Amino acid sequence: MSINPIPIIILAPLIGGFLAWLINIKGIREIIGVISAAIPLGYLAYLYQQLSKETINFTLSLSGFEFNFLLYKLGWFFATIAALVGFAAILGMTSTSKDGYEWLFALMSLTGVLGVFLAFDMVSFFIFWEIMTFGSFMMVLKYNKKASLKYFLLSLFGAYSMLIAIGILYASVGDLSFAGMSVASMMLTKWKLALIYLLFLIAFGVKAGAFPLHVWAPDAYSETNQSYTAMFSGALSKAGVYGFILIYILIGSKLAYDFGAFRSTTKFGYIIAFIGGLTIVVGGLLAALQEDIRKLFAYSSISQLGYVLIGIGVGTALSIQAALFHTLSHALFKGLFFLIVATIVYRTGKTEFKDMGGLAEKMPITFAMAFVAILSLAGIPPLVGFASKWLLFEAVISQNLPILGGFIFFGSAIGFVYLIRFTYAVWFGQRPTDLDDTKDAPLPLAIAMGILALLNVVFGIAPGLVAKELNSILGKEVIKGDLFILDLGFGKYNALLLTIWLVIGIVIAGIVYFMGAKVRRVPVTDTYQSGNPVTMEYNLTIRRNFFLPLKETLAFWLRMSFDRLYQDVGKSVEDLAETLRYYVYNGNVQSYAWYLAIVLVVLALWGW
Amino acid sequence: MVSQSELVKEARENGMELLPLDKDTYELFFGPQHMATENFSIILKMDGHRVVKAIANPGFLHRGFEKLAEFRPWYTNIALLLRICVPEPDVPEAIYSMAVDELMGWEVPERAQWIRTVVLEMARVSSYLFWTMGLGFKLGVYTAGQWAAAYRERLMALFEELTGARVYHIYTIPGGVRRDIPSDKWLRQLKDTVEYIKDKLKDFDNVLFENYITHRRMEGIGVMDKKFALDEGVTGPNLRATGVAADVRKLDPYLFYPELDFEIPVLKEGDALARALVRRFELEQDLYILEQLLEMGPPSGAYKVQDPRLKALPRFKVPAGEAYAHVEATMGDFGAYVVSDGGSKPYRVQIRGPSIAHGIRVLEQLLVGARIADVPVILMSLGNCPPDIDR
Amino acid sequence: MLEIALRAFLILIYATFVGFMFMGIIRIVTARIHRRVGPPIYQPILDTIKLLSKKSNITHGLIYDFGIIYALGATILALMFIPLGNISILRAYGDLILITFLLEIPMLGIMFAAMSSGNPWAGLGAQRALLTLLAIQVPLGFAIIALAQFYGTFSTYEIVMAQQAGGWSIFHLPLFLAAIAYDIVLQAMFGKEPFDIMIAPGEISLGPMVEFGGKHMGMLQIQHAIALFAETLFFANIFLGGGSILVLLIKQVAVLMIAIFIGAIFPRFTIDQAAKFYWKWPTIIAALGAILASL
Amino acid sequence: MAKEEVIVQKVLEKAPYAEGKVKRERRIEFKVPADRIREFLMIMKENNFESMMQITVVDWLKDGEFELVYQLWSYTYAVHAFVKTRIPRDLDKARMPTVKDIYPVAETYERDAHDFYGVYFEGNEKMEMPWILDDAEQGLFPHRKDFDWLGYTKRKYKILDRFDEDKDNYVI
Amino acid sequence: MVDWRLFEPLFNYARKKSLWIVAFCTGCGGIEMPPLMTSRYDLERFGMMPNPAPRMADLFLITGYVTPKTLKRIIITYELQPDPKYVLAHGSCPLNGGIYWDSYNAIKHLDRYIPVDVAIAGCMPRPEAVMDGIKKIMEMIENGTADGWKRYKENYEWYKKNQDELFGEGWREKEARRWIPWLKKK
Repeated sequence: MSINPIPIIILAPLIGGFLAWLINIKGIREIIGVISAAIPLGYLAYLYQQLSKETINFTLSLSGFEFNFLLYKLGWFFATIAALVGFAAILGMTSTSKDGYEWLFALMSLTGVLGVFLAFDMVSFFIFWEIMTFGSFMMVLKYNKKASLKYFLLSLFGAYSMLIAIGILYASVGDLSFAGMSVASMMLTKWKLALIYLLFLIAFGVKAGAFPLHVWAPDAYSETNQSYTAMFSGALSKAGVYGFILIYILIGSKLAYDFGAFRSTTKFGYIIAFIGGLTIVVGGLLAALQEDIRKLFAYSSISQLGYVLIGIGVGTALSIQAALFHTLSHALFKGLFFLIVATIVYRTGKTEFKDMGGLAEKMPITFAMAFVAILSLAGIPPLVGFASKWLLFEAVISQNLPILGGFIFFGSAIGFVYLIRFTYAVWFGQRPTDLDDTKDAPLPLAIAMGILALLNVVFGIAPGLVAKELNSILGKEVIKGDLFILDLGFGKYNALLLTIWLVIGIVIAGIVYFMGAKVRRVPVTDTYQSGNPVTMEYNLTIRRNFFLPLKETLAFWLRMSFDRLYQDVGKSVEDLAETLRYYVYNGNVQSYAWYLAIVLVVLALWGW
Repeated sequence: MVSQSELVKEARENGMELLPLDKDTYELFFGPQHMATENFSIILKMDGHRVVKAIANPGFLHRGFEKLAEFRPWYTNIALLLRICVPEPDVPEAIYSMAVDELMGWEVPERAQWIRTVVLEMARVSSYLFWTMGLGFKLGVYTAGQWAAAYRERLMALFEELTGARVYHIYTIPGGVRRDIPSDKWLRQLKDTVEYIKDKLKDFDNVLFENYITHRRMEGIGVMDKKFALDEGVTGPNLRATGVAADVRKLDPYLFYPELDFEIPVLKEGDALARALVRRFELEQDLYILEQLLEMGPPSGAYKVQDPRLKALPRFKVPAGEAYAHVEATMGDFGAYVVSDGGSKPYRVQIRGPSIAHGIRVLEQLLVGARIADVPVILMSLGNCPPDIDR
Repeated sequence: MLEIALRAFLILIYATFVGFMFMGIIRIVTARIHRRVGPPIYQPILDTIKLLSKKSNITHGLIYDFGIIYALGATILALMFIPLGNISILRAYGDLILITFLLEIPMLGIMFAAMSSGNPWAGLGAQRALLTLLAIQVPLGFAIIALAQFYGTFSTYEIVMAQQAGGWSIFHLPLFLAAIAYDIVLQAMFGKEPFDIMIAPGEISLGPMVEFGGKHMGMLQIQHAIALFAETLFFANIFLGGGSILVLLIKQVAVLMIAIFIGAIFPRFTIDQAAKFYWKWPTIIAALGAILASL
Repeated sequence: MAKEEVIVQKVLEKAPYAEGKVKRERRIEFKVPADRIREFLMIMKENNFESMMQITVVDWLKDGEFELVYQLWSYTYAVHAFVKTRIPRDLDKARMPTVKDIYPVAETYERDAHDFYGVYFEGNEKMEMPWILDDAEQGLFPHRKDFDWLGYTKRKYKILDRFDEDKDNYVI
Repeated sequence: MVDWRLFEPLFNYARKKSLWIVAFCTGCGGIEMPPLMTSRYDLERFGMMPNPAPRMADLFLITGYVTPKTLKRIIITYELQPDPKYVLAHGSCPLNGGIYWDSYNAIKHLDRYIPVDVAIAGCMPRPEAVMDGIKKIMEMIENGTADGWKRYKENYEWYKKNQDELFGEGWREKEARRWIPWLKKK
C-alpha cells in the first residue's frame, strides 16, 4: 500500500490519452487507450473489498492550495459507473475513432469525470469539472462547430455559476473542503443560501441536461464520435447527478431548515424533483418526434435523467437510493444504446431514420443487444430498467406526491413510444436497397455492447446486488430482501420469480405455437396491400414523421422552444455587443462567445 | 426463405432497374380490398398520417355498359343499365326510360308517373339508409349502421312485392312501369313503413348525427366552397352542403314532383359534417314526400302507354334523335344521354353518374392534407359510388 | 411444488375459458343491441381452434414469431400476479406498479411482431397503438397513484383485504374519481369504441393485426381472452372489493357490460382527438382523485 | 319570349360563329366549330352555365366523324345546354384542345373520352394516366364503333362459339 | 408429436362454424352483404363475420361479376389467405359471364383462374340463396370435399397458365409498376 490508488485511477486515462496522441499509430494507440481505460475500472473493482471497511483519501499540496481527494462509497459508486461505461465506450472507439486527437480528449474527459467523483474539495472538483468539459467540448468541436459552441456557452454559463457559488460559499465559510463546507453552510443567510442553491441548480442542471438547460445535449450528443456519446451520456451526465447530490451534502440540511417542507419533502428538493419531472416529459416527447437516430437517444437520455432528478429531489433515503439505482441503469442501458447507435452509424453511414429499415436481418447481434436495451429502457420486468423504475415509482408515490407520480407514469409510456419508433424505423420493415451489404457489429463494439447488455440482465434479475450496495452507501437498510427480492414493506418485487414465470409463460405460448402448422417465410412485398401487387420500389415503411399525430396534438407547446429563446438571447447579447463595439471599443472582436464570457466574468468578480 | 436482398437480386438479374425509394413519403394503397372503399382504389402518398397526394384509381367495375347497350334492343337495355347504380338501381331505369319516352314522344300515363315517383322516392330512402349504414360503419358506430340496414330491409320487402326482385327491380320501363301496384295492402304497408322509419330517425340522431364524437370527426374535414363545387361539377347533397339550393326535382321538374311540397335542405359549411347532415335532412324530406304521395293515392288509369308499336316489342324501333333526362339521385344529378339513329337498338347511351365528378378530382383534392382516419369519412361523405364512375 | 403447478394450470384454464366467454358475451350483447341474434357464446373458442388448425402459416422473421409468443407469455405472467379469490399463487408479489406494467407489455410484443412484417398498415396501427398507450397512461397513472396513496400500500392483495374491511374503493370519493378515470382507460385497453383507434377496421384494416393469420392470430385470440380476463379482474379487485371467484366473476361481467354499452353508441375518435381527450377530462378527474387521496 | 330563347340569343350575339336553337323547354343546343370550342365555352361560363355535366362522344362511323357533346347545366336558369362539335374520327386527327382550365371537372371527362374513343385532348397532362381500362385494352379504344368487340371478347376469354352472333332478337 | 388427424373432425367443425369472410366486394353482389350481416339474415349466427385482412380470412365471397382488373386483386388476395380457404362464387356472372357474356371486360369463367368451391346461380341471388350456398359449403367442409385450396396447389401450373394467358406474363410486376411514374412525379 505504498502508492495511493487515487492518482492512478484519475490520471491513468489522461496519461494513456497523451501517449496515444503522441504515438498515434493505428493499433498501438488503441491498445494504450483501452488499457488506460481499463486501469481505473480494474482498480476500482479491486478496491471494493477495502472500501467496505475504510475510505481512502489523498491530498496534494500545490502552491499553497490543497487538493483533497476521497474515495468513499458514494464516490466509488459513481466512479465505477463512469469507469465501466467509459471502458465500454473506449472499447467501442477502437472501431469508430480515426485519429489520436479523439483518443486524447475522450480519455481526458474520462479523467475529468473520475476526478469529479473523487474530489473532496471545491477547487479540485471545479478543476476536474472543467477538464471534463474541455475534453468533451473538444470532442464535439471536431465534428460540429455550432453544436460545440452551444455546448461550450452553456457549460461556461454553468461553470461560472458554479464558480460564483463557490466564491460566495468560500467568502462566508472560509473553507473549500466538502466536509468543512457542509458544517459551515449553517451560517449562511437565507438569501445567500437561495442564491447559492440557484447557482448550483444551474451549474449541475446544465451538465445533467435538466429542462430548460438541456438544449446543448441533443446537438452535442449527436455531433461527436458515436462511441464517445456512450460515455458522454453514460458517464459525463452523471457528474451533473452527482452535483445534485452534492447540494444535499453541502447545503442540504440548511436549505431544508430555511425553506421548510412541502408536504413530505423539502421545498428545495421538490423544485429539483419538479424540474426532473418536466425534463422527463419534455425530453421524452421531443425524443419521440426526432428524425435523427442520435438525437432521439440524446433526448431519451435527457428524459431518463429526469427520473434521477425526481428521485434526488424527493430526498428520502429510499428515493435517493432509487435515484442512484436509476443512475446505474441509465448508464447501462444508455451506454448500450449509444454503442448500438455507433454501430449502426458506423456500418451504414446513415443517421436519419428515413434512410434505414430492415436492418434486423443484416445485423442480428446488434439487434439482439438493441432488444435487451429496449426492454431495459422501457422498463420491462426482468431487466434492470424495471427494477430501478419500480423503486422510483414506489419511492415517489409512497411520499404522497401525486403530480410527480404522474410525471413518472407519463415518462414510462413515452419511453415505449420513442423506442418503438426507433425499433420500427431501424430494424423492421422494408430495407432500402443501398443497405443490402451492411455487416454486423465489429468485434470490439460487440464486446463492449455484450458487457453492458449482460450487466443489464444480471442486475435486472438480481437487483439485490445493487440494493445491498445502495444500503451500504446510505448506511441503513432501506431496501430489504435478498439477492432477487426488493422488499420495501409496502411493496415487493421478486425478479427471479417473475423471470421464472415469464419463462413458464413463454414456454406455454411456445408449446401452443409449435403445435400449429409450420411457417413459411414471405418477403415484405408479399403483404396485405389492399390487394395490390407491389415491388420494392414502393416505400412501404413510415420513414419520416412517424409520430406526426403526436406532433400535431402538441403543436401549441412545440411552438415554444427554449433553444430558440436562448438563440434570441444570444443574438440580442450580440446586438448589444455590436452597439458597444460601435460606440466604445471599435477594436477587433472575435466571437460573441467572448462577449458573453466577459459579461459573466464581470458578474463573477462582482459576486466574489 | 425469401429475404429482401434476394428479391432485389432477382429483380436485378432480370434486368429490372429499381427506382430509388421516395423516402420522405410512403405509398399506401387504399382499396380495393379494403372495408372503406367498395371496389375502388385510391393510391395515397402519405407523410406520417397525413395524405400528401391522392390518386384515384377507378375501373374495377368497368363492364362497358355504354358499349353493350349499343348492341341490345331498346327494352332489354333496362335490364342492363340499372346495374350502373347498385344502391338505387331505379334511377338509371328511370332516366333511361324518361329519355326514351322523350324520343318516342310518349306522354306517360299519370298512374305510371305516380308509381315511378313512389319507386324513386323509395329508392332514395333506401339509398340514404344504406349510406347511413356506410357512415356508421366507417365512423365505428356499428349500431347505427346495423339499424339502418335493418330498416332498409323493410323497403326491400316492399320492393320485392311490387317488382318481384329485391335489388335489381327492372321495373320502370319506357312508357310506364312493368306492372301495376299489387294491392291496397301494399300501399298501407308502405305507409306503415314510412311511419316506422320516421319514428326511428331520432334513434339515428342520438347515436350518429347528434353525437359529439361524430361532430368532432366530421367538422372541418374535406371542406369545399361554392365556387370549387360548381367548377368541379359537384351535384346533389354535396353541392347543397356548400350553400347552393340546387335540386333537379325543383329546377328541372319531372314526374309528380311539381305537385309535391318539399324543401331543399341547404347548409353553408361545405365540410363532411354538412354533407352528412344534408343527407340526413333529405331523408326526412323524402319520407315526407312519400307521405304526401300516399295521401294523394294512385291516380286511376293505365300503368303503361297504350301504343301499337309495343306489340312488336323485339323489333321495336325508336325515331332518330337525342334526348337527355336526369333525376335527382341520392348521390347527385344522374343523367342519361340517349342517341337514336332510328334503329332497333340505341346508337349511343351515356349515363352520367354523379360520382365521376365527386370520386375523382374532388376526392383527390379534398384528400390532400387529410388524416388517414379522415379518408373513409371523406369518401363516405361524398357518397361516392364506384360503379357509376366505371360504368 | 406440484400444488403450485396445479393451481397455476387451473388459473390459466379458468382465465382462458372465462376470457373466451367474455369475448362471446361482447359479441352477443353487441348483437342484441344491433337487434340481431348473434353468435353462440362459445364462438370465440371455435374461432381460435380454427385459426390454430390452419394448415399454412407465414412468418416475416424471428421477431414476428417471438413477439406473439412473448405477448402470450407476458399475459400469462400478468395473470399470475393478480389476486383471484384464494387461489392465486403470486399475489404476495402482486404489486400495483408491476401489474400495470405487465398488462402493457403484451402490447409491446404484438407491436414488435406487427412491425416486423413491414406492412405500412401495421406501421400505422403501431403508431396509433403507441399513442393510445401514451394517452391512457396519464389518467391510468393518476388512478394507480390515488389507490396507492389511499391505502398506503402497493400490494394488490392488501388493497383487496382493506376493501373487505372498509368497503369498496369506489365508495370513497377520491377512489371513485380514480375508478371513473380507470374505467375510461379500460375502454381503450379493451379496444372498444370510441378508442378502438388501434385496429379501426374501416380505416386501417385492423392495423397491427393485418398480417397475422393462422396460428399467430389464434395465439393472439388466446392472449386477448386472458388479457380481457386479467384487466377486468384487476379492476374488480382494486376498485370493486375483490371477493371469491364467483363474486369476482359477477363484478367482471359488470365491468365488461359498461364497456360494451359505451362501445355500442359512440363513433371512433381519431388518434389526436383521443390523446387530447385523455389528457383533459380523465386526467383531471384522476388527478383530482389522486390529490384528494394524498391529503 | 321564353327564357331559353333569350339565352340562345345572348350567347349567339357574342359568338356569331355558332348555331343555336331551343330543343324544348330547358334544353338548348349549339353547334360550334371544333377550333372555337374553348372561346365558346368561356362565353357559356360567363353566361351562368356554371357546371359541366359531361362530355359525350358519339361515333358517327358513316360520316367518319366524332360528335363531341359538351353538356352544360346552368343553376341560374335551370337550363341544360348541348354544345356540339364535330371532329374527324381518325386516331391521329381526333385531337381537341382541353377545356380543363375553364371547367376543371372536364379533365376527368376528357380522360374518359380518350380512354374509350381515342380523342386526344391537348394540354391535359393526365391524358396518358391509367384510367378505367386495364393494360390489355388501353390503346384499343373499345367504344369506337369499328372495334370488333365480340371477336375480341371471344379471343380474350376463349369462350366457345355457342353464343349465336347473329342473334339480334331478344325478348324481354 | 400428436397425431392431429384424430382431431380433424373437431377442426372441421370449427372451420365450418367459423367462416371469416374477406371484405372484398367484387361486384354488385356486395350490396347484399350488409343485409346478410344485419338483423334480417344475420350471418353472425353461424359464426361468420367480414374481416378486412385476408391473412386471417377463410371464405372468399366473389360477389358478382369479375373484371380482369379486379381478378388480379382477387388472385393476390386469394394467395394471401392461409389454407384451408374456400371460394364461394355469388351470382351468374362468375359462372359464365351472365348478362355480361359479351362484355370485353368481364371474366366468363372464374374457375379457370381460381378454384371455386360453391357457386350460387341467380342475378342477383337473394340472401336466402347465399345462405343456402353457405350451408352447402359448410356441409362440404364437414365432409372434407371443399378442397379448392388443394386443387389450387396441385394444379397451380394450370391456373397460372390461364392467368398468364389472360393478363400476360409477369403481370404482377407490370401491374405494380403501372402507377410508379405517376407517383414519383412531384
